Amino acid sequence: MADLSTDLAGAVLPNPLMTASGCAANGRELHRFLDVAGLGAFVTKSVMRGPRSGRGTPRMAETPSGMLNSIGLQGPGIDAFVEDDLPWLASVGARALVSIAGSDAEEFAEVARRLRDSEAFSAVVGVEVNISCPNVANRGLVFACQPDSSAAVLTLVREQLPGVPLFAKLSPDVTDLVLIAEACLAAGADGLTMVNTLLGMAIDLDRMRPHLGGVTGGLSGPAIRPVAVRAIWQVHGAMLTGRLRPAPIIGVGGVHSGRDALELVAAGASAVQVGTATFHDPTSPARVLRELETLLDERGLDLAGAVGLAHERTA
Amino acid sequence: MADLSTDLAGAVLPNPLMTASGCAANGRELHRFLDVAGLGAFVTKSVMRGPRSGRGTPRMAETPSGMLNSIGLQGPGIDAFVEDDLPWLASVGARALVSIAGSDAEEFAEVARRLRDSEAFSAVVGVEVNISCPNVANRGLVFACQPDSSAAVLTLVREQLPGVPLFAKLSPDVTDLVLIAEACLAAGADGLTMVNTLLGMAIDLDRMRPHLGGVTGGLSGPAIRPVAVRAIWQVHGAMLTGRLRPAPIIGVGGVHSGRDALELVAAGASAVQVGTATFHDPTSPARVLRELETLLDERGLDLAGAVGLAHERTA
Amino acid sequence: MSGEVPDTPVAQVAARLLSNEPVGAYRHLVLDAAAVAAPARPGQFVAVAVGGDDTAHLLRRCFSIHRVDPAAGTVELVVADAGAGTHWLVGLRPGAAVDVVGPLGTPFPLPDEPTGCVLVGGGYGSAPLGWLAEQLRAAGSHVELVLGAATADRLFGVEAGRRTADAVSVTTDDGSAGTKGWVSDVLPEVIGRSSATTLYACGPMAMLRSVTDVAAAHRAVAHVAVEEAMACGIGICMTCVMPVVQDDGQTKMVRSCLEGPVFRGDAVRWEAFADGRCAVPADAVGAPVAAGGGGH
Amino acid sequence: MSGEVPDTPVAQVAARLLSNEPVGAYRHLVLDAAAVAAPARPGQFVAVAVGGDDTAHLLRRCFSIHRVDPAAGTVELVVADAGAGTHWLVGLRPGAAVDVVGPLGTPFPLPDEPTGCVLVGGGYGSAPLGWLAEQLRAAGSHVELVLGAATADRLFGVEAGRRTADAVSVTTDDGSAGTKGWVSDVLPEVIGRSSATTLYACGPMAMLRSVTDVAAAHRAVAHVAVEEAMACGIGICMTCVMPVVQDDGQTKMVRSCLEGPVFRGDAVRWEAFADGRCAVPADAVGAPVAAGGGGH
Ligand SMILES: Cc1cc2nc3c(=O)[nH]c(=O)nc-3n(C[C@H](O)[C@H](O)[C@H](O)COP(=O)(O)OP(=O)(O)OC[C@H]3O[C@@H](n4cnc5c(N)ncnc54)[C@H](O)[C@@H]3O)c2cc1C
Ligand SMILES: Cc1cc2nc3c(=O)[nH]c(=O)nc-3n(C[C@H](O)[C@H](O)[C@H](O)COP(=O)(O)OP(=O)(O)OC[C@H]3O[C@@H](n4cnc5c(N)ncnc54)[C@H](O)[C@@H]3O)c2cc1C
Ligand SMILES: Cc1cc2nc3c(=O)[nH]c(=O)nc-3n(C[C@H](O)[C@H](O)[C@H](O)COP(=O)(O)O)c2cc1C
Ligand SMILES: Cc1cc2nc3c(=O)[nH]c(=O)nc-3n(C[C@H](O)[C@H](O)[C@H](O)COP(=O)(O)O)c2cc1C
Ligand code: FES
Ligand code: FES
Repeated sequence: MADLSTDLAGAVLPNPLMTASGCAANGRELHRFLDVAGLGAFVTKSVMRGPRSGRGTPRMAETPSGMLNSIGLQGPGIDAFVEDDLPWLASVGARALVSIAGSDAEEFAEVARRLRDSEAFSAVVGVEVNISCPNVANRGLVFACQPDSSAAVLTLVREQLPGVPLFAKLSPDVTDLVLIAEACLAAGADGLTMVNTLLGMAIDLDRMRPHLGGVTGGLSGPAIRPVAVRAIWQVHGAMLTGRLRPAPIIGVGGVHSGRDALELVAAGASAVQVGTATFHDPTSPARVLRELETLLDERGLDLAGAVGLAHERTA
Repeated sequence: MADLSTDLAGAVLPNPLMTASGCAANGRELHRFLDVAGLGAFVTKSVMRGPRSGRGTPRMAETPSGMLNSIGLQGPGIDAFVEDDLPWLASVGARALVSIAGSDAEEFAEVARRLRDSEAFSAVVGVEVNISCPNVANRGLVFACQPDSSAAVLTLVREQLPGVPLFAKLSPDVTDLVLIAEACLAAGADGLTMVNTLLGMAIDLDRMRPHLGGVTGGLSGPAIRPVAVRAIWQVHGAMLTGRLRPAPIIGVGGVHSGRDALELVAAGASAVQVGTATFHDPTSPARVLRELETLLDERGLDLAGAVGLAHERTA
Repeated sequence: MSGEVPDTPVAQVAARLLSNEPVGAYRHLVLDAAAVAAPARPGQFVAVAVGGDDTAHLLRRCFSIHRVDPAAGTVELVVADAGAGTHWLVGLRPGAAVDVVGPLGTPFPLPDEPTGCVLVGGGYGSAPLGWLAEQLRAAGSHVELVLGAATADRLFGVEAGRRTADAVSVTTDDGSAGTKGWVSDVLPEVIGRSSATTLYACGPMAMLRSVTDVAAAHRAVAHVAVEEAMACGIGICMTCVMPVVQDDGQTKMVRSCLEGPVFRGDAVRWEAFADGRCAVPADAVGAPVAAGGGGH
Repeated sequence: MSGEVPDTPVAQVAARLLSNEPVGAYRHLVLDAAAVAAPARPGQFVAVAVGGDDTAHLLRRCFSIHRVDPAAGTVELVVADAGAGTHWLVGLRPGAAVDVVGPLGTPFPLPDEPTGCVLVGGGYGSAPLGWLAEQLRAAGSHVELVLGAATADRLFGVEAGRRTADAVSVTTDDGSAGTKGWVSDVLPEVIGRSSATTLYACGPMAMLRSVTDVAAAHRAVAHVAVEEAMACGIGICMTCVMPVVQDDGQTKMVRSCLEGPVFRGDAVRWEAFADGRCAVPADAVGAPVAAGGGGH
């Protein structure tokens, strides 16, 4: 039986499977279909300082083997989160990887501070910093587009959360992902989550206008898996060649089956999140875990031995 | 009946449908399935100075609603192309949009020069400059990653081809597509072709190594259509707001049906290329044209009236 | 995302399709799905995976439960062939396996005491109304049905309704059956003559809004089952939201798959809906201060 | 991309599946596809769209033509359930529509004069050999078959071969039928006793290579039908290439869907193939000077 445990910058998890932020709400909803405490970690919906209504509808469009969303970071705000959602996650024994967001670096830091000061903080195994969200100070460009704005966020969050495993969640929509990864790691991130959605768009052909209320949206699902695999490959590869310091990568993007998860692992991911596939099959994260375990067993590999293995086997 | 004609920087085509470079070889092969002279233009496989073997195999992997390829720009070289392929295209009455590539700006220019000096040049309605290929001088990064290297290519090609409609073919794998578009237009491009493939990757799970001989490959097919629509939307939008000077856009990426083509048109494309879908259905470019015509008729629109229409209808 | 997750049973089952028959412009599907049938109540829905193993269609499609037979373990749906996913579904042959999640969402609330009820259905929206009518009448209420559609073949449940309900009124846009016009044209008279206090409606947004208006004019309460585009159906994606006034008077963007699909009509902020879009009302909790707002 | 496009007929047809029966580990499919059947010759293949209208599988799957009946307009295939696409195909019921493009590629070249021929098939690779055997024998050649597979159920065409050919030899890796071992183990003897000058082979790459070697050792010519991953099957994508020595002695990366799948065994640069990959020989026309090479 494969050893599935994984060490994410000090957060040792019994297995590498996680939900993806925004694809599992904050736990109760999915708990009807699977035991969220059985996952390596439960990743919460990115939370900001105050409550947010999100965008108008339509907020989604189905696309070939994927979907677009423009939710607009709807959520209850950090206070309601730490009062209600986090204690619930703690009560069922889930390990929470809490995703935080902000419109400027200060908001990120403030959210981090209130999280740290919360009662149920012991359920938190790490924090995922969603820098793939718009920076109001910079024409609404997402932080993760630029090394300096990414670093600014990570620096302030790091100050608030000494000793807490910190993962920067990157956008694939950049010319040089390694540059952004480098900036995040230098500014205090312990690891990286890759990838967030790709920026995409669909047209409503009946009305000949943008389909989504938010005009553009985030593309996710199996359609983008090859991009996720490549992103993880590039960044893990940069660690192997010394261009980046070694750090754990949490892979996400288009995982629907254990085979998909193993692709991300072989490219360099130490843990894997399942997002959009959960909409198709609510038991996906648990099912993918079982399938991954079988695949590792068949190959006689432990999880740790499979991480980045494809790099060793490249001519 | 909708007027389907389109004016691409002086190249007036009877209809907007084209093959995509590298997805239709150089004409003869596809001519068994459809009349290549019936298309708005036939886009040839990117040709370089000398003959090229391309990469080893496997060169392709199927992915959800898409595929990865790592052909490596296999081709006969410009001399064989102008001696053999171009005269054939001329002989059947096809309008050729010739795609050229190079490992440095000088090679692009040299290919352009030999093309211009060739006998069958009269069949050429325009030249597509594939700057989404690796620049040997810059660690193999593709030219289209950076404004300056993109501009360098366009400047030299422009010198060789005065008066010839010139389209720069952009990669979507950049942080700011408008910047690259701007550099190309400033350097002499008459228009833009968007998008080339996204960089992706697949792992061979039997051998736990990269599946493709070329390790990474280009992702194409319906999976990427939302990215193509968004790219066209952004760049056409920048033209409408004055950030870019107005210029025709040739849309490409994931078009499989007339509805897909109309999405690209409504986002701002004056012509549409069909690439990977041709592998699925060899008659695709001709079928998409028929379907697009029906859709325009149903909406009482001429092609020109539909170009960018979704921008007018955005709240 | 706080506190509102129901603790009622929900199941994911590989249901067997028992039958698939045409009914007017629709198909009537019967599924063997006991775990879904047992707890289901009228107004709830199921989310069905479409397209088979290798499909490019990732998202489930949602359908009101037409009725269930808990003893037989069957769940029935009425499906319009609207697009790719429903086209696949209505093309299945008996014996096929269908991945179904349900029952989902809130049911129509039943009155505490017998009363006059009018049930209004537009198109396939009338699918759950026969079942609801039976439950209401069994509890002693007076039940009238008002069924409308664009054309006669898009009416659903008229014949069965005549057997179940105390009366049935029919409207079609083109006059091909019943009164020419909309359900809202005949509704005032039906409410008046039956002294109804409670309306139940299921159908297009515009219809639900006008049912709500008519109800208000007659001091009746309207319970409406909405149909928003849903990516998950189970409350985890936040795509299906609409602005609904809460008990504390605040408007929130609530998930129609979890807190709906049945809402009190007078709690829905109808003015936010226009031309296929729904805007966030400026006074909604957490509404964007400036335009934009961003992030997924 | 120069000059080699055949001017033989090729068609894209919505073929009807007439039957789908198991045969050992495989399925035997009969398609109604007259336009494909008429011009087809042994060694050619068809490219089949899989997965139906809403599939996530974009690329066609290629299959050797087992045989055709031009009079009946039928095309027959032998399909192994290997992955998602073939799984869909072998699950189709008679009556289903199948989008087929063909006939594609080069046929096995027939000898100008009657001669001794040995036809070697590995697994489903023997699918086209019965048809080829018939044509060869009709033209007066002596024909022996050597059929090999991993296990007995993966042999194909043994019974039919005994009726068609002058002799049939069988090998299996596990000895569950015929001689335990590989086709190359028995091939020298068969060539020797039949004084064969011409070999035809279809099967895995390793087998084709060893058949080529044995042929050379016996001063015979081997024509081998290869199986490279193909994205289009019709010569437009350049994914299916392999290094083949041309008449002028130069090695080119040629499309196996257009200039193959049948090549002279001694023209294939076998040493370039290893462990599921094929490298570009350094002396191939246009081979990369440095590593990398880049571009799609
Ligand atoms: C709670 C609820 C109950 C429903 N009850 C029924 C019913 O009883 N009978 C019935 O025939 N239909 C019902 N619908 C509508 C049904 O879900 C859509 O017709 C169906 O999703 C269309 O899918 P498609 O693949 O055929 O169309 P496509 O247009 O290809 O669908 C593309 C995407 O848009 C979504 N979508 C398209 N139309 C609708 C719609 N009208 N409502 C919500 N999402 C849509 C799809 O779910 C899918 O994600 C209901 C919808 C909801 C939300
Ligand atoms: C010229 C030719 C003739 C063939 N003849 C036959 C035949 O007569 N009977 C038969 O059963 N099979 C035959 N094959 C192999 C058949 O094409 C593959 O088994 C099939 O493509 C696998 O598809 P899949 O979706 O089931 O597998 P998947 O593994 O899901 O396929 C994924 C992708 O890889 C490609 N691929 C996978 N395996 C192969 C393979 N062995 N060869 C080429 N491409 C592959 C697929 O086409 C697809 O693009 C032939 C292949 C070629 C090229
Ligand atoms: C509806 C939806 C909402 C999302 N919300 C968030 C979010 O709040 N924060 C975040 O970091 N990522 C968010 N994402 C991105 C996912 O976490 C994930 O990175 C992405 O969808 C790719 O993975 P997938 O293909 O498995 O879905 C969201 C994705 C979807 C589809
Ligand atoms: C096999 C293959 C080869 C390609 N070769 C080229 C090429 O030589 N030059 C080029 O500019 N684009 C090339 N492309 C990119 C296509 O022209 C097109 O931009 C891309 O595939 C997106 O369109 P699609 O989704 O319709 O295929 C190639 C694509 C594929 C799939
Ligand atoms: S449909 Fe996903 S939350 Fe309602
Ligand atoms: S398979 Fe496309 S060129 Fe051969």
